[in-house]
Amino acid sequence: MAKYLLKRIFYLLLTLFIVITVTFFLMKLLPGTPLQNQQKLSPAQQHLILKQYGLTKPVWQQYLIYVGGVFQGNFGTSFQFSDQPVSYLISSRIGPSLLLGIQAMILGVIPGILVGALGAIKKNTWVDTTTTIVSILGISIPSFVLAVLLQYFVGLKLHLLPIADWGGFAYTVLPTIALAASPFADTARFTRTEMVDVLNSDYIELATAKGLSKWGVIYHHALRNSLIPVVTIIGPLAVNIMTGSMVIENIFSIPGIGEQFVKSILTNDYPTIMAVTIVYSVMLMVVLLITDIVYGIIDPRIRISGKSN
Amino acid sequence: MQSNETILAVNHLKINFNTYAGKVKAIRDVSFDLKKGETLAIVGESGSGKTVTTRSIMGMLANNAVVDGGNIQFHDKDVLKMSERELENLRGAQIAQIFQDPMTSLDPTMRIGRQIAEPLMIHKGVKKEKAMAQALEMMKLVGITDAENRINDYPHQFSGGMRQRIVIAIALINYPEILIADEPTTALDVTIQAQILNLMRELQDKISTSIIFITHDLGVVAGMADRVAVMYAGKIVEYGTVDEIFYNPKHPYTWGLLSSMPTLDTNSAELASIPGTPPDLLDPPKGDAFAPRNPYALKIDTEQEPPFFKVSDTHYAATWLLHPDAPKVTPPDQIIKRQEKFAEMQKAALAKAQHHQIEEEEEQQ
Amino acid sequence: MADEVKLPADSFEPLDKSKHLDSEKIAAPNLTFMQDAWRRLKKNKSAIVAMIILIIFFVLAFGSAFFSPHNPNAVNPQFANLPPKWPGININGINGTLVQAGSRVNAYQAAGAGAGVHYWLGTDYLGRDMLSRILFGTRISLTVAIVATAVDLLIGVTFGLFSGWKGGWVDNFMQRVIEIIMSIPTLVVVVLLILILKPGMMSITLAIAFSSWTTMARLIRAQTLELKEQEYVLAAKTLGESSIKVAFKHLLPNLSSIIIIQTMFTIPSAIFFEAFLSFVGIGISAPQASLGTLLNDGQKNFQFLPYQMWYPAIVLSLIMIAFNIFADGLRDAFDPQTKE
Amino acid sequence: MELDNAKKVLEVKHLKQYFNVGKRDEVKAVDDISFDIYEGETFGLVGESGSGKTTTGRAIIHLYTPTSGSIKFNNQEIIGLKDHQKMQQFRRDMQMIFQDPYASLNPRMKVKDIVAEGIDINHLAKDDADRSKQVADLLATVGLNRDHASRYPHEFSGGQRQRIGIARALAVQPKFIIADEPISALDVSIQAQVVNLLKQLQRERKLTFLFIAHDLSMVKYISDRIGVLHYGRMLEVGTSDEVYNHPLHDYTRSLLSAVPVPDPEYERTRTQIKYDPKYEDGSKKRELVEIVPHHFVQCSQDEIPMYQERAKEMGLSVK
Amino acid sequence: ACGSKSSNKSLATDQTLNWVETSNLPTMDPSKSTDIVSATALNNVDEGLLRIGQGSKLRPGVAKNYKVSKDGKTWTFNLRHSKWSNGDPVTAKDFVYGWQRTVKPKTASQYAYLYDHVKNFSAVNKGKMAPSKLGIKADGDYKVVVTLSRPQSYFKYIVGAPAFFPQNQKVVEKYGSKFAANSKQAVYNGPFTMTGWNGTNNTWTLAKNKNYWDAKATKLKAVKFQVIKDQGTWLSQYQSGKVDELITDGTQYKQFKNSKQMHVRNSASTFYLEMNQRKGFFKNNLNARKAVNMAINNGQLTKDILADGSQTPKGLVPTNLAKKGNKDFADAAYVKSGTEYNLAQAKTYWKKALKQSGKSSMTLNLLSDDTPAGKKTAEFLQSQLNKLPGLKVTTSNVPFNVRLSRSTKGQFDMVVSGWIADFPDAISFSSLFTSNNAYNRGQWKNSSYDTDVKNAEGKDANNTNARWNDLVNAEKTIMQQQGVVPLYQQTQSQMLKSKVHGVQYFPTGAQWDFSHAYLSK
Ligand SMILES: Nc1ncnc2c1ncn2[C@@H]1O[C@H](COP(=O)(O)OP(=O)(O)OP(=O)(O)O)[C@@H](O)[C@H]1O
Ligand SMILES: Nc1ncnc2c1ncn2[C@@H]1O[C@H](COP(=O)(O)OP(=O)(O)OP(=O)(O)O)[C@@H](O)[C@H]1O
Ligand SMILES: [Mg+2]
Ligand SMILES: [Mg+2]
Repeated sequence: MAKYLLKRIFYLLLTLFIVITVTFFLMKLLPGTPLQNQQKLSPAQQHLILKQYGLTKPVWQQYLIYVGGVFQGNFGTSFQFSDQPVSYLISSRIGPSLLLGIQAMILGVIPGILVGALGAIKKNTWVDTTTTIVSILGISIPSFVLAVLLQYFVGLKLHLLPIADWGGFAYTVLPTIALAASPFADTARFTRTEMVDVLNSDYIELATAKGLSKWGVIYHHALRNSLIPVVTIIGPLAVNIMTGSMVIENIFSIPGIGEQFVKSILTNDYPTIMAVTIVYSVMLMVVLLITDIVYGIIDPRIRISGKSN
Repeated sequence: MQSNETILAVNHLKINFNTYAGKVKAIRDVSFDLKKGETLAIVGESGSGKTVTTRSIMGMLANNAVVDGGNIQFHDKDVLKMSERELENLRGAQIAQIFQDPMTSLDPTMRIGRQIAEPLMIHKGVKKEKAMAQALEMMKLVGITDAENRINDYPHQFSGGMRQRIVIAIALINYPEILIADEPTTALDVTIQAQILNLMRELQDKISTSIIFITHDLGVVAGMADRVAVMYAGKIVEYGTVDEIFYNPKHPYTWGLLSSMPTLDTNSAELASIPGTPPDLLDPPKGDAFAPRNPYALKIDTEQEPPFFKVSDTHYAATWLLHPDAPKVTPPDQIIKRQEKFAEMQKAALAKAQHHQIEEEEEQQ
Repeated sequence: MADEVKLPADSFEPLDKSKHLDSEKIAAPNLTFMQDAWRRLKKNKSAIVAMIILIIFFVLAFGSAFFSPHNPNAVNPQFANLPPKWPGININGINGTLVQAGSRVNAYQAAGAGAGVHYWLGTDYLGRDMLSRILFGTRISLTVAIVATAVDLLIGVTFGLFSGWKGGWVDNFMQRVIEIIMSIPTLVVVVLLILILKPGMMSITLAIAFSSWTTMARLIRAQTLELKEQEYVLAAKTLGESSIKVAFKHLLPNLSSIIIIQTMFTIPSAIFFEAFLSFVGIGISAPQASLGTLLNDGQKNFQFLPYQMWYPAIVLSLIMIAFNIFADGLRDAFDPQTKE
Repeated sequence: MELDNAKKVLEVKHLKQYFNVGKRDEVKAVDDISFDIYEGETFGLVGESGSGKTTTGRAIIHLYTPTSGSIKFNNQEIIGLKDHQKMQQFRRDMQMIFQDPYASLNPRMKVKDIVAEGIDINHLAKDDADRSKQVADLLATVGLNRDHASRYPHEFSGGQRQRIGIARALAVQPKFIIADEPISALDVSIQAQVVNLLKQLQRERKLTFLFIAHDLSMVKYISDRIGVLHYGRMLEVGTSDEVYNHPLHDYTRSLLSAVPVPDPEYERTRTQIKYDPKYEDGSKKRELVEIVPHHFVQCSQDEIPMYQERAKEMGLSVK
Repeated sequence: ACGSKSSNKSLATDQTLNWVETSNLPTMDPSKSTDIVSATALNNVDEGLLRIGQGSKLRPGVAKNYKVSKDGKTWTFNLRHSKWSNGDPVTAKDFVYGWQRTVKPKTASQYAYLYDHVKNFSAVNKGKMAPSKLGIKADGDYKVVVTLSRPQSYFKYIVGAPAFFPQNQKVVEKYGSKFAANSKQAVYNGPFTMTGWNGTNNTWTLAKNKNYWDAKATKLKAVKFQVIKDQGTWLSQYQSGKVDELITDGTQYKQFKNSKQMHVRNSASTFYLEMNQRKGFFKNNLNARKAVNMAINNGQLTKDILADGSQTPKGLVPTNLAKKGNKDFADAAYVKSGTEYNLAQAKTYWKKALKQSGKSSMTLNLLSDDTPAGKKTAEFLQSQLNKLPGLKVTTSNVPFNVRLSRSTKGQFDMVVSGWIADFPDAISFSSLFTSNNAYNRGQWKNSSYDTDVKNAEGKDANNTNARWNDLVNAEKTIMQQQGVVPLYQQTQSQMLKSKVHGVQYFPTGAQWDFSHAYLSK
């Protein structure tokens, strides 16, 4: 196990290094500068300022300086917030994104599993059809449309919840729902598909023959065995959602990282892009690692050390 | 061991399956009974309806199954009329089942101790610790060595033979009245198969359940069964005691089965095989379903289904060959040999019985 | 037992061997694989409805080049933002009126449109016909989806197949490549590609495809690993079949259902991703429209011009739902083990 | 059968097939086995599950690259054979019938295309009509009718499928067929059909068989000689009658005692002989030694007398 | 201060104004501020020598008054006694320190160029001269003397910009690179102080500064800012009363244009079309440029397409930017043809233009922002220009940065650009299009235009009338020559809750001043 972890961490660092390198050089293809009022600056003035940022050096030098900085925990200064180190930008804005992401995953995945299981159990009945349609709706409506509808009806018309802004729990409800739609739908569909298979398997038959009730069979045997594919999709999905949705953060005025990330891409704020990319990669790879460990927990047949290849 | 108390009676069971292509008539009037403590073997080739029959006894028919008639009396209740609740109480408590493939019939994600204990916890409301203790006992009983250490293992950590033992332990933990073993050894190789069969015999002695044993392997039947029912295309075509079926078979299908198995001393150039394949139950032929593959087929076989003809009190066969008007046919050599042996056995038994009588008489004197 | 019945005298004559029924006859109808799948699909009513809806959308979207009621790009500024108006019907919502500053006004009158002017689904901010634009947008969205899917299939399937088939260090290396691609946020990849390839429909499509094929590759690889141990693949090998042929004759057909399902996941996500790119502002460029850009425009004015969001949203959702249900149906249809 | 005069078709020498070499989960699936197969004979390979039967078969037909050893087919070394022409010829001469009739037919191909695969690869058909004819003939050979050609495997029963698999193997007119448990998955009544078919083919086409099975009664019936495999090692080789009637190795005896026989009388008295595999530990170097003429047992030098003793007890003439 | 006494009665008890920004606050460092969000905040929490108020009128700030020397090169500001929010006095040294800090190269201030008339600016900014050589001196604690290298009549406006604010050396040096990185690490001398800004969050509050010299005039307790990026969300927040103002977009404007809450405010910005005259079609082709201009119906663009209150431009220089007496610069320099729509005429010009270039048809690319307005404009222009025979227009909507970098490099045929004046003087626009100016992306060149602008900045700098005429002439030239095609003048159509009073708007720079705002019941 320890050896396996070490190996995985080595791969993780290697991948990370490649990701950093690739992204960095690709980044340099993007037009744009840290200049906010580029429009008002003559090229000479621009050059002067870029020099202050070290952006006039050859790209490979910038790369070395950057990588060196990363190793010291220095991700540079954001072009969007001229006084803020990128590390601060991320640490101060990732909180809301993480919170929403986690809430949305919980709100999406747990009901998703239940609804998916329900569909599988009642296969080819109206219950199945209904749950399928509900879950398909979840992936059929773009999140920004859902967000707008929620905002308008729940927030503005019914005054039930705040329309936007960031404060207590109440402020997280609508964005969480809007975000949860897609994990909900995906989980429900994957659970249903897998559960249908599992329900046809011999050990479910044996469980029934033991005298377990229908729900007993589902709860004790079918559920756990249906979860592998769900776990597989949850990982990357969670990372995507937790690193912030630009759409949701924009619409609900949430001080998250997603929106800054998109903006940083559009403005070639490469310190921010790089930092978010690194955070994303690390999260993704850690999540993949966790996924593999969870596989082992859910399904004892999968030996962790055996999966490394 | 055996008694005459009938604990299960299947009467005129008819089961159809609705499929795209039409109705599959899987069980076409099957009747048999099971006595306390006996082993009834049901043999027949793939698709003959063995599994469907046992599933109906467990009340576990597929969604598209339609019971077209008949009943299944367990004690004095009809299993087919039981509510889901009653069936749940029946399964795993009074009637238990062992499945064909030990590799796939254990939940891969649950520790085996828990799997064994589960029926106890469901039916007897036994607390977890106690149930686990009993599970451990059961594991020892089915011959799992080092059971204490292995109770928390997962199925994949066991070999096929071990897993089948665990499946048996699960089935037996509530000491069911009836144990249904649906091809319990087909997936195992001969050495393991022999062990498992021995185990089942031993266990039956200990807890005296009745066993319905399903297989297509007559060698296995010979070692296990008290009585045998031979199924073909959704019907029972012959039933009797194990000796009657093996040494005095009357149905050409039984002949075919017996002679297509080489024994260790079969040396003929060609095995007597049953040509062709079983009929499609979507559209069972008129008359005797076996007729197309039957070298002894009579004209009437294509017109009318044969009724059961009585051979002895315990032995019946559904073939027109037993009709008094039917021509006498010569069965395959092997069968003739078997029948000769049967005659001998009968004679010996008779002699023995007489001997007994004499002794008794002597004693009385 | 039952021998009381009188039987005809000749009943017990041995059966003429030549009259023996063919015991190897197969009673089920002779169906090809596709027929079989089609039959199963036909039984799945919702899948059929979904398929019909999809066909209708395809025909409308791609046929709209010939019969759309207006030129989707014809700008008509004085008729900007007119609500839907259906001739002869006076129901709020489709009678050309809308609520403005708290009172219902006849927008057509206000814009000076004659009695003969009808926009079935209203107009947008440049006075373009929404119906035509939705049709046009559907066409673009579907095209994006299809092209993206095609590329996805080509790269993803080939990559996964190769990786799984080769195994060993090749596989290991290829998996690492996928991991790296997965580790770079999609948006970064997409923006870079769009910039390298110049903005436009083609580059968006390719960008989407480029970032979406990893899932396909992983699925195909896993399945290939399983399939290549199948005995029929071994049988082909013992016959001396080349790897390429094995891939095409044995692996691909048996991967087809996975490919179909994954494709049906790719299509909606491609359409969505395009919509997201439009939201971010790097989607299809004007005057072309996709459902995504239409939604994005409509979403902004939802309160006052709700129809501008509702109609594209309904069309998009319908297409998505149809794709999903159809995919479910197809998967079941292609699986011979589907229990009926 | 005068074995000595017969021509050796296949010579397997010190074949080793290990999996995951060097890893913690290394498996010595086949561990140094040697045997020969003569033209026209059927060599039966028996042994319990996991003993390496399939692996042996697959190594011989070059589905695996063996860890070491030599496999000569018609005096041609197969391991490391690079010559494409010769390889192609080898692929035609040697064919395989697989264990699982459900897994060995591609579910998405029509029967005719399955059967014709070898014909297509080796361009054995002049044109489409010829191809159809060949397929029809092959189907007839295995007892299926030509209508079946346009159907899909899932429409067939297990026995029929296995016959399709046989037809596929026959299509390239092989001389040597490896049958890997071709009947294990079949019903008893169907098993006989397939076995009869194989025997008939052997007679008609002068085929040589490597017949793998765990059902000893069938193996005995079909084979001329038998090899007993255990834990990847060959424990005993001899003519089938010898091995069955005069088993010398304890393992063979145990195996034989486990075979169920359709005879209640016999079954009631049968006792199973237990076998202790500890006997096979790697402490001594063991090789196949000819104890009785043509009857080999794996043993170390110091065990030879013990086996000779056994043979004598059974009234065999020790070599 | 207008009638605050009389309206006291109706003052609401909670004097908290809820304001909205559409993007984040990137910095509170006056030297680094470049954007309108930070400018707005800084203008309310800090104060320079002078303040710009309603309608671009100057008000005294820290300077009670100022004097300009005859040659227009020496400006003397007399400071009042005022305090920083931490109690320190605001002195002339703070100005000297702040200015030097802004100009010195290490700061990398992006607005330092505003100092270009200040003596030694270039050398100091390039690091060739010590910051102390910059043309600003403290004469005692309360007098600032500024020396310019050339006269600059509008310098008075410039000193109101954040880049010219005083900076408290003690505080700046205490926090070093973290100075003004959040609301706590800064000190304020304006009507408000800032709280609740952690450097990256979406909300912050301006709270009344008790130490401000005119604190008694500040009625508001707080101005709460909230960042809302989605227009629809903003509307909902406004409707639900969570925020007190809403800058409407086209559709919203249409809904609300008759509302009492609607305030249409001109901003000093013009959007115009530049045509690439480096080489190719538009070079020396007046007919082509005129054709393009006349094919575009500006009225329709502002009224039907943007429909957000934007106005048809009179020329390059927006209305309400500069005035002489009652005469608006834009009216004075109006050239009818420069913004006229006449499709028939356009087609005639176009045919001539094609003939001149010897082509029969033409595909031109139009570069524009990817903002909603940018897209609408581009699509509209495309549809209009496509009416010219033989012209096919394609569009590229790109992010702001990309648009700038492409237009600077000349990678375009036509580009929609916009400019907002930094200070209320026509020169802010006129200087853009001199021959070698970097902002002249189309590189339209005209020597009489160059001369006029040069005179306004040099020879006539101190002569108000002559300077005015120079600039009017320049404007007329560029319009007659169609150096650019003006498209629209941007406005801020603002919905403001009727309880809000006294918010001051000015069309350049920081735009909002809350120091005299209050809420009624
Ligand atoms: N759910 C079902 N739907 C349709 N047909 C079914 C279903 N279950 C069983 N059958 C059919 O019923 C017949 C009897 O099947 P059953 O499984 O009882 O055979 P079996 O004797 O157990 O065979 P095997 O030895 O293969 O297990 C077969 O023809 C089978 O195809
Ligand atoms: N590709 C492989 N990788 C690793 N181990 C393998 C592989 N193939 C076979 N083995 C192992 O080699 C051993 C011999 O396997 P093999 O399949 O040859 O046995 P077998 O005698 O054919 O058994 P069965 O009767 O179950 O078919 C087994 O322990 C098996 O797990
Ligand atoms: Mg069965
Ligand atoms: Mg095998």
